[in-house]
Amino acid sequence: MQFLANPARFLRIANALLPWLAIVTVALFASGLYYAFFDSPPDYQQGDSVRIMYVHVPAAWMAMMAYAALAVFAAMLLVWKHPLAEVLAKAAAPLGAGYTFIALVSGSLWGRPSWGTWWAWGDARLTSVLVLFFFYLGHMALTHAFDDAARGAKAAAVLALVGVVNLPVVKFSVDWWSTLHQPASISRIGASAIDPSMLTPLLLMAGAFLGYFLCLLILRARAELARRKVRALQLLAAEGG
Amino acid sequence: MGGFALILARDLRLALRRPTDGAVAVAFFVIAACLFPFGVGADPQVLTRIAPGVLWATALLATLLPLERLFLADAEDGALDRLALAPNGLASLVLAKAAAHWLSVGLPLLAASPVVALLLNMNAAGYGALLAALLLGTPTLVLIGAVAAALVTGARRGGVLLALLALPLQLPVLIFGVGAVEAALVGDPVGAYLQVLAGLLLGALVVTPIAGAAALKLALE
Amino acid sequence: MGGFALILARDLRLALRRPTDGAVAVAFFVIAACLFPFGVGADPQVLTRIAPGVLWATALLATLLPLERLFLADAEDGALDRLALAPNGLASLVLAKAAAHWLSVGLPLLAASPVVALLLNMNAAGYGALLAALLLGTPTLVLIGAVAAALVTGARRGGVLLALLALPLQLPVLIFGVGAVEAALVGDPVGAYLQVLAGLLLGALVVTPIAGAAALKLALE
Amino acid sequence: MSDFIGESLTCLRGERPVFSGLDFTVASGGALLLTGANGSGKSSLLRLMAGLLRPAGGRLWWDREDLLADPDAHRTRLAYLGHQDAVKAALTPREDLVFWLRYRAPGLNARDAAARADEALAWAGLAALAELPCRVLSAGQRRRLALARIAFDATAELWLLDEPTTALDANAIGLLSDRLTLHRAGGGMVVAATHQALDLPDAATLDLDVYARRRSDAAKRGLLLDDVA
Amino acid sequence: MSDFIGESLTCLRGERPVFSGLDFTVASGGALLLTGANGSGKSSLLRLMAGLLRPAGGRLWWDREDLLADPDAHRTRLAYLGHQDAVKAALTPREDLVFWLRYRAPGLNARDAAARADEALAWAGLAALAELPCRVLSAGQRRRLALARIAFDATAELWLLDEPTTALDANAIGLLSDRLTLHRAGGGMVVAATHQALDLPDAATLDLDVYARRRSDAAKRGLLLDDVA
Ligand code: HEM
Ligand SMILES: Nc1ncnc2c1ncn2[C@@H]1O[C@H](COP(=O)(O)OP(=O)(O)OP(=O)(O)O)[C@@H](O)[C@H]1O
Ligand SMILES: Nc1ncnc2c1ncn2[C@@H]1O[C@H](COP(=O)(O)OP(=O)(O)OP(=O)(O)O)[C@@H](O)[C@H]1O
Ligand SMILES: [Mg+2]
Ligand SMILES: [Mg+2]
Repeated sequence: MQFLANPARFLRIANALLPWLAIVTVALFASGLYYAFFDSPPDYQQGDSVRIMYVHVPAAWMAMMAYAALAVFAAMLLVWKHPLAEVLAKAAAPLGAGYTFIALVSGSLWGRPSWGTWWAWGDARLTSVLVLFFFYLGHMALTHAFDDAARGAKAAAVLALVGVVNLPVVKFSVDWWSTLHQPASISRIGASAIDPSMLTPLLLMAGAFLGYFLCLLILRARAELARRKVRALQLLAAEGG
Repeated sequence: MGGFALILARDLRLALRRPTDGAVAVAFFVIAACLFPFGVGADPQVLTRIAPGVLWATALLATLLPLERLFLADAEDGALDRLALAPNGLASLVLAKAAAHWLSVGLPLLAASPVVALLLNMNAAGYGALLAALLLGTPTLVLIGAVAAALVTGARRGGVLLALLALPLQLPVLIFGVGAVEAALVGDPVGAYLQVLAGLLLGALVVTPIAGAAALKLALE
Repeated sequence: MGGFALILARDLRLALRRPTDGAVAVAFFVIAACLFPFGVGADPQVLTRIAPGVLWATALLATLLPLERLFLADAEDGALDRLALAPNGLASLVLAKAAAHWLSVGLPLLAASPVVALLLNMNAAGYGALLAALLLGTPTLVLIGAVAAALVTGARRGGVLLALLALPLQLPVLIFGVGAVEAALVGDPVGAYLQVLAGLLLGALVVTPIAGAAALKLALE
Repeated sequence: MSDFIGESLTCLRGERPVFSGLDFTVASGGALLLTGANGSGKSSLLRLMAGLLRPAGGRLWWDREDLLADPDAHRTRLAYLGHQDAVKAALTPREDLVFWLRYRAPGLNARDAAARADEALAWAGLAALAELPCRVLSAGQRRRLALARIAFDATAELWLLDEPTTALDANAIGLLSDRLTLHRAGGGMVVAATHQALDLPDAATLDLDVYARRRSDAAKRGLLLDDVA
Repeated sequence: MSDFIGESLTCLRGERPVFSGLDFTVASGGALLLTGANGSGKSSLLRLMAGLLRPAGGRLWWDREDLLADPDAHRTRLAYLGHQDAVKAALTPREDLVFWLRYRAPGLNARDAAARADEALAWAGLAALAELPCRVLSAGQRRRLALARIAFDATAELWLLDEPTTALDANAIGLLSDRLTLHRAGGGMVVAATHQALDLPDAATLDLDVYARRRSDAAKRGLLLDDVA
């Protein structure tokens, strides 16, 4: 970790990584989408609407994973004062928010056919994900709420850490409370209870979503670093020095 | 007398003397409830049905709204600097202010709630559970709100932010609070709900002072 | 450009930048609405039934709450003295501040109301009436609130007073506002209601600036 | 040649007598320096002069005309600087100046106001900070801003300054006194309360401590007033 | 015999460099006077010394010990007076003093605190106003109150005063400098930022304008920091 402290080094590594990541991501997307739409069976109960799963589930997983990453960055910033954490957190939050939004929308689109309702207030899984979404929004808002960018980043980091309590709720709400939402069948500890023909595309899509996340993370971090350099130079000019 | 008690006493005094947001909160709570019969139309069934929800929602808002100025007032007139520059840690400052806020807003709210319940002709069976739930719930709401308030002190759009940051964390309290009351109304045992609320309160008591202190340190920079 | 427009522009700027009570109000409006489903429970019938009432009650509170600081902020930092020491009369000051408040709170509220109506799954038939009623009603609410705010600026315990002074005067707006929406929902004509609301607004436009100016003069002493 | 006269003024603050039987005269081009211990009533007197406080006794004349007869006219002709700077943390110095300049002189159009504001910012040495929120201003920079509003207020004939030099550095004080001289040369009047030496050439001085001893009988009068009101 | 040392300090405010490479030393019984134009960084430096700001570069030592190592100890040993008086309009001067005295010295019991507060009120000449809400205090009276808190703070070894003389009359300034001498005689340290002459016998002077020209390289450093953070 620490050896990435210097942004210059980070940038060098990131730039080297980016093209390969991009290629892999595209490949995963292509194959994943192919399987999802053409080479996987419709569900015996749900028919073709099951295909929403290939978007919904990976998105949901990424929503949680991105938040975990955000929390790690926050800790790096507050505890170890890791210089890059600020940039990475700022870059990651909107991506996580995006995935959460997709999970929510795809979920409620899926809910209509399978539960007969778009949204169920009071369903623990749904609510907790909505809360997760709020945390992302709060993080983004707080980051930009101060004239002093550093202050905003730190404040947002505190929030991110506080919000960690919500992650287990999202994950285990289905086990803790009786929800409309089905419990983990794939990401279950031990054997996964889902047909391989559905598992393959699902995992491919998951990989694609992950790759996409990493690519954008790098791109956004790079842009942020550039922005900072520019602002610093402007200030330098303003000081007339 | 430690810093905690001192700040508590001071803030309570101020709350009693200043154009107090706390008092608004209570007024707001009662008024909000009075408004619903007008709005909803006095149909008793409906009122009874929605009473617990309305009670908790308005209570939550009533505690949340005045919180924006919890630290802002002291930050603006320079008192926050001095409060931070004392042997007593920031954590105790957060706790003290939260406590003062709860005593000046939460308690009156509690006292007012039976009246409000009456206005919303809530079934008498729910009163006990309502009071117990509010007693356990409102402190948690305030503690969570205090952290949010510390985070947004000095922020450009503190108000909305506060709501945005606090509510996600406060939702569970609301849900279990309402759950308790409704359970009581249909005659189910409320113990489980109250236990959860108590658990939330304990958790908040442990976590929020730390988080709040961290947030305040930033506000001082 | 006269003093009116200048203050209007200035206050709007501030509303957009400052930790703005106005923004809270809107967040509050939306969130309050989000809360009710949690509280009341998701039963769509009930929600639909109470939607207009909840909407108006929350809207009223959302406009009323931030009003306490309408003049207080300027009084505290000495700006009110300077604002009063200008050729422009105090009446235009009151109007301008009320207008700014409505634009920064009332309008967003209006914009948010369809969303809120949706969350409360209000029947689509009511939307038109709701918007029209809010459009005519909220300015009146703000104008009345502004006078109350001016009155409490000098006085100590502002908050409660404000609510107590303003609400009785504001109730008619609430009643006719809800009336309009419910009439629309059951398919009755809403014209009469809207006319009353318009009448109330005109009356307020005439009376409140004068009353507000008188109140402010006292606050300056 | 206008003049501003106060006659046997009595001031009560919250029923507490501050001074009574106080007289003063300022002619155009003239200056009056208010001195006195803390709490002697300098700020109160300035607020009386500004019409922000109502005298409990005595009269205020402008060109032999009772001020209370036409308060609006008086408002237009005076600029008041209080202890507080009335600087909004969220606005930038330029926005602040443009607003106050135009608010004081309704005729002024946006462009002229902007130009004048730039002039004022340069004068106050805030040009570099013109676009930052006032939150970041240092104490002296805030005071400079508050002064700039008045220094470039074309319409004000009477300047009422309550401790204008607070938080100002030597340089700024110099700028201020130049501005004061200019204003007086143009026939303007200046009334300033200050504890620091502020060089106002041939300014009359009014020491409010003198009136302290008159307070007691003012108290009686206050009582009387109290009975009546 | 303790001493307070700052070593090549850099201060950024909102990413804007204020000063850099600043050194200072204060020994017990000593005094340091901060001078400089508005915006030169006096208040910022005082906040650094108080630990309210974190230096962007350099170190602060107390008795050869890094301050950041044990911030609590530092908090206890210093008293800070900012530009603002932090006077709550609703509290009375006595309440204000009792609170702050006890808040600073947790050991102090209510009776002693009250006695000490009366002493302080007498010193500040506020005895007559002790029971009125601070809302009614004049600017100078507020400042006196804010100073009294520090002047009678037994625990503070290091006084950090940001323009203590603001709004004070000659009399009050006299009282203050007596108090300062007393404090220093007792081995206390004083760091004061001021534009007015404040008589601190044989006090070292630190002129912050000197560091203005060093800003540019601070800016570069700022850029560097930016790069890393
Ligand atoms: C807005 C509504 C919904 C939300 C917010 C939501 C949220 C989530 C989340 C967060 C996960 C990840 C859980 C984990 O990894 O353990 C998930 C997984 C899943 N969701 Fe949903 N969901 C919604 C609706 C639905 C619907 C309607 C269905 C289908 C009936 C569905 C089926 C699934 C499945 C099969 C998984 C994978 C579970 C596993 O094996 O891990 N979801 N959903
Ligand atoms: N939060 C901030 N963001 C950006 N710049 C800031 C901030 N706070 C202060 N500054 C700038 O830092 C500089 C130093 O401010 P400081 O208050 O220390 O000056 P000062 O020497 O105390 O001035 P004065 O004599 O007026 O009190 C000022 O130019 C100010 O504009
Ligand atoms: N609202 C009030 N009610 C009661 N007394 C008041 C009120 N306002 C001011 N006073 C008292 O009136 C007296 C004069 O106040 P004023 O502010 O005019 O004094 P000043 O000469 O400006 O003092 P300073 O030099 O400190 O600014 C003070 O003793 C103050 O306590
Ligand atoms: Mg004064
Ligand atoms: Mg300063």
